[in-house]
Amino acid sequence: MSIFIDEKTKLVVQGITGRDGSFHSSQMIEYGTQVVAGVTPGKGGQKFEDKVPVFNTMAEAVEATGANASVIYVPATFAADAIIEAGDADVALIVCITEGLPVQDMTRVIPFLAERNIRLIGPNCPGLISPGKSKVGIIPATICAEGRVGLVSRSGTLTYEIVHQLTTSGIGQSTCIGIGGDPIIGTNFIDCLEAFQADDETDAIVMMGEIGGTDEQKAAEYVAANVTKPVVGFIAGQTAPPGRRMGHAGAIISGSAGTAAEKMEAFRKAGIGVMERPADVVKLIKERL
Amino acid sequence: MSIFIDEKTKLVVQGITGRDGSFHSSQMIEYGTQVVAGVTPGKGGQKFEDKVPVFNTMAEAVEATGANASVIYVPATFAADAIIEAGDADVALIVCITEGLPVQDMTRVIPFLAERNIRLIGPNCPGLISPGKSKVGIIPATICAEGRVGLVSRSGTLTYEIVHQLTTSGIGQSTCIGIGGDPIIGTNFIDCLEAFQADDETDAIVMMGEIGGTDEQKAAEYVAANVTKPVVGFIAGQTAPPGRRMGHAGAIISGSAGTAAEKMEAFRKAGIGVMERPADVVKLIKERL
Amino acid sequence: MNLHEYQARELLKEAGIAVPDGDVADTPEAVEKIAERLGGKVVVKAQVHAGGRGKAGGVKLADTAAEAKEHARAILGMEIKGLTVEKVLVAPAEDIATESYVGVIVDRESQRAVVMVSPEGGVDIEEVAAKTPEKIFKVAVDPRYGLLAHEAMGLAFELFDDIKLVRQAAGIISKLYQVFVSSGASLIEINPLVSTPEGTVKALDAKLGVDDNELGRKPKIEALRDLSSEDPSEVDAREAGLSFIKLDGNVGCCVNGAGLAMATMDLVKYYGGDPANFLDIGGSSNPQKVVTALEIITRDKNVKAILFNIFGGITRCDDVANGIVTALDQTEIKVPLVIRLTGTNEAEGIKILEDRGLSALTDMDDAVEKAVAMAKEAA
Amino acid sequence: MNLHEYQARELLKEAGIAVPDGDVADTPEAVEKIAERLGGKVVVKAQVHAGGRGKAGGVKLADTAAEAKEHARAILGMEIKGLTVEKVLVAPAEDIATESYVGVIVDRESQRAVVMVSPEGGVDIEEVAAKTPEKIFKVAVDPRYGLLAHEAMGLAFELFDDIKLVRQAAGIISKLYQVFVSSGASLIEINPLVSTPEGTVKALDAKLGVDDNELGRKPKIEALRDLSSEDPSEVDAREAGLSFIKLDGNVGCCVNGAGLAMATMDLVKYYGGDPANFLDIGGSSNPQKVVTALEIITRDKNVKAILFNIFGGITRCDDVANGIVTALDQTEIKVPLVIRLTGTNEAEGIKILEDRGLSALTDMDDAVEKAVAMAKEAA
Repeated sequence: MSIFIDEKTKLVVQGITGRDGSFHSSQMIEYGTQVVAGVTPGKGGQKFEDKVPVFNTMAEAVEATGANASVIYVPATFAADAIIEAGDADVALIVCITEGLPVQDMTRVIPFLAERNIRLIGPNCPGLISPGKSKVGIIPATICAEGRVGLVSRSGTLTYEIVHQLTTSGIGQSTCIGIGGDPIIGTNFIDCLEAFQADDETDAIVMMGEIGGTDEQKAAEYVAANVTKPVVGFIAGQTAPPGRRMGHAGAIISGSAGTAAEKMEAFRKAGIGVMERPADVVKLIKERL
Repeated sequence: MSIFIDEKTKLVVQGITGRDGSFHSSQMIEYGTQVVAGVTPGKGGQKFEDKVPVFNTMAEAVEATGANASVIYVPATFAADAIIEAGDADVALIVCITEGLPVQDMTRVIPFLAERNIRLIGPNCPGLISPGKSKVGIIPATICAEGRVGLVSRSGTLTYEIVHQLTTSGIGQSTCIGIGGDPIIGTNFIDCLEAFQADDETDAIVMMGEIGGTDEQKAAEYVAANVTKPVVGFIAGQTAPPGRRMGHAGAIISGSAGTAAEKMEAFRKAGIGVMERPADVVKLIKERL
Repeated sequence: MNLHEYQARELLKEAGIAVPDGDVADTPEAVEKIAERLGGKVVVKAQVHAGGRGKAGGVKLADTAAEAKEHARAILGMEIKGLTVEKVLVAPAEDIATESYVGVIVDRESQRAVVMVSPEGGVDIEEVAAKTPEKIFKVAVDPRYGLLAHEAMGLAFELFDDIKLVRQAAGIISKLYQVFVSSGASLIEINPLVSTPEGTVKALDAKLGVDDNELGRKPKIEALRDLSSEDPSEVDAREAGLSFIKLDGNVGCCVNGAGLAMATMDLVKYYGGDPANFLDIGGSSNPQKVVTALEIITRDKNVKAILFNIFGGITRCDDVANGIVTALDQTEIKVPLVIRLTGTNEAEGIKILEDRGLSALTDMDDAVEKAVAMAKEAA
Repeated sequence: MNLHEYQARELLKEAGIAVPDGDVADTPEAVEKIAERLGGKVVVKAQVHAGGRGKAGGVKLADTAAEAKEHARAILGMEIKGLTVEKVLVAPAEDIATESYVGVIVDRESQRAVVMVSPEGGVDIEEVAAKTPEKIFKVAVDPRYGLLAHEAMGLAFELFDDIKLVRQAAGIISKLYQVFVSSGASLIEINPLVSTPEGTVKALDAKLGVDDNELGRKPKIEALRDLSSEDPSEVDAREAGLSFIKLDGNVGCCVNGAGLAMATMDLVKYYGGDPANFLDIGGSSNPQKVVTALEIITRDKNVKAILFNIFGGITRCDDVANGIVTALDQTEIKVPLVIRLTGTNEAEGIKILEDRGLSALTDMDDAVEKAVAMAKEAA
């Protein structure tokens, strides 16, 4: 097992002919992900890399291929529309890589998907990978290894850093998932913790949080109440000044709320192993396995 | 039993201090309907007829009284808002008497109520009465009698006519309901047929249709497939010219569709006893009981 | 309420939909001026609320401004389906590559606004729907989200293959839905939606019907009403809050409630008579409405008897009785009145009538039979 | 992006919300003229993106136009929280009966826009929320329906009893939500919302923060940006598509990804150093971004060493390497560079650097330790 994606995932790439979409589609195909279709309006009928059919609309792509997931690489202005189009085409999982989505667009996307019971990961996220099974998004496959640690992170490249540290220390992963750095996202820490707890191929969980909001605090409460597997966690932004948005739209300390110190304290209270720096992940995980 | 309302119905009157609202509230109270509250913004704290508390909002009214139904007498411009306010206050039944609601307002109201699983009767309807139990709306109580015939109608005064004919011939009613003459309404013929079929205090059903749309045709199919109780029906507008709206926004023959002849034919095919004129109702019902 | 083409295209233009240049005029001279400005090659189109303008000779192409003026002279003042042409629209004659149809209606079945497109444009869409339904593509709009971007694109792909045309059409479809909502329409159509050889998509003709119930809150739309295009009695009735439709018979009918009014007309026919009109005085009537109703009915010289059929609910019998009495005080009614009055405040109503020396029946069949007989007698 | 009060009130006015008369000015003479027009009794308010203007002396009442001019002379050019006052708003001094608060924010928890009102207006709302949370009333708006009429009324009833004031307030709340949506706001506030002794409800002060991600599709809002009120390096960074925040340390950081950038700063601290900035070159970077990033970092004279920490994903290591090489070609960088490069196209990136005689590390801790050491050495 793994969470959210596996070898049965049949993926449509929305924006397959763009610069990022085409680059990462190649990488996903190379990794073995079942990329069954692409969508770019006006390029219906073409083939990507001579094998993946391109459609004008998601509805056509899903009808023709039986796809059950989509990944989105379209520009921010069109990304919310792309999510909604995928939702209407009734895929079970939508992964939105695009960053810069207006947050009000997200307030409209969330209930649309909730009504259809569709999982959204992101936006503004690196996607996810279940090593050896499937990769959806942009996490570099070369840094991953099959194994039994689950990883969930609000960040992109910081995720890679941790995966890299784990892999080079011989610790493989069941699924690595970046949930995104925006204030409103489709899948949160608790959703992932719940899935990892239920996944019998996951033995331990790494949580990479950051300043802003209260998701980590709520996740810590969830861990204390519901997660029996060992969890270790990190909070980025210990040196961030309050009131400034640290790149991610969601990474902002408002007044005295959402600081790294507060979140690390919540982790400690919940029995989560707290990393002082990314490299601590290896030691903390090894202690707990 | 009866359908939709009975002695346990606890009613809020929206627009209780208006001309129509106050007149018909008095009539409902006199009939024995449990009118537990009224709503008129700005008149919160007053009492209607020295006993029914008036509130500023539906939320307050329902919270204070445990009401489970509302009836709406507010002007057309505010009626959709009133329906939505009642829906948000979570009553199980909303009866909208007001006529003249923009049809686009109704397209917005319908999904709002559907999400909350709330029954709307109307708009532009006379409401309903379960003789001897409860009356919600404006059907004159004096013309009704307790009994075992269920009546459903798209019209207001034509309903009274039929009820009057039945009562003066000694045929009482389980529930009489006017579903309204607009193109988009909350409760349709089939909803009522289903409820009457399930109601063990109803032995026969009278359906009063009119020109426009295909609801009567669909109801006829429903009767043929699902209703074992005798049904008699009438279609108003046999002499109506095509393309002209006969008062009711919904009563319009479009091209050759929605004519009285077509609907009467559908009734006959479904085994529904067809009245040539309102007065036939007595004979047709007596034959079938 | 229906808008004229020139009014509808103005609303589309305001919403950012490409419509050809052009202007409306009510004299041949003004038409000539517009045609000159547009370069001479124009189409002159009658502005009336009737379909089949082309077949009736109400739409003409001109090669020069002088020819446009001649056409205008012929079209202005002509009758199309009983309506006099008071205005014409003058627009440049366009080069057309394709003609499609785009429309939005309120659909009773789905209880939603439905956007429809067809690559078969420029013809009667009901005919297309009847003969080749597979050439009509529909989306029922979830009003909670509005017409979604991908829905508009999906429909546009049914009209065009070239992505440049698709995007233009999708934009027009989205904007058309916006106009549908903002104008309180029950029907809005672009037929034909054309593409030009240069690759531009435009709305060549537009039709817009507004839900009468919206007019109270849309004063700008209400202001577009053209009273000259409607029956004066129906205009007066509407202004008084009555619902009135003139028919050809001789039994004037004044009823409360549309269903009962239709049933009353049907019963007049049943008893061998012929209704002169449909008239619903509505719920919550005040006496003045009844006065106006009587005034409108008696305008029709065919009317030989007047039948009141009132079943009081929200309408109160005493209000109606007061209205009848007031009307009789104000004007002499020369045809016989048959009054049927029952329901809410029935006793009060009958008392008012009796005080004035009038009598009332309580049975509908009796009243209708009597009115039919009286009309026959008078005829 | 934050708007100035005078800009925000203009948007409210356009939406039909009652705001007092008044105008903005940047000289004492212009202030005097406005004050004369307004009758002399005015309030002069500094227009800066900072709270606590009143306490800082940036808001003054005047009884005459001459006094207003004097106040303007004092306020224009003053510094409030490090920001220079370039403009003042001059508005009539209002008679005030009550002061309330109305605001709309995007709420992370409910994932919705939340409308908040409080009868405790004119004071810091966060303080009210902390001390007397029962005096704040909220509605989380279902975006599928927008703020519903009864929701606005319900909130307005928390502010007023008199139905005339309630209806005005409900109208303002509804319109405020509309402006929130149409302007792409992440925060909009009226504080205080006042009622006058005559029974009029008005927006006395307005605050509006726009979601930066909306600006691309809201050119009218974007045009309101006041560059003079922002740090020039941050302006340049934003225009280049970089996310940059200046800090006080001496280790310049150039990282891809916000999380990794924060973790890098944290690690600089962990190893005893001090980050000079937060800088995220973003995903999908092109070489030019890296050039600009280096240019901005080196502007800061405190910077003694520059640390690149790149973990390729959507960002490709070769793009970053090319950017570094191009930047070095264009300008001489006088401080040492420590480059950490790993992930997508790592080999290609390292090759590009090596061809230019640069070396790259692959371990983050190694790179940070080295950069901290180099900065200490140079300091």
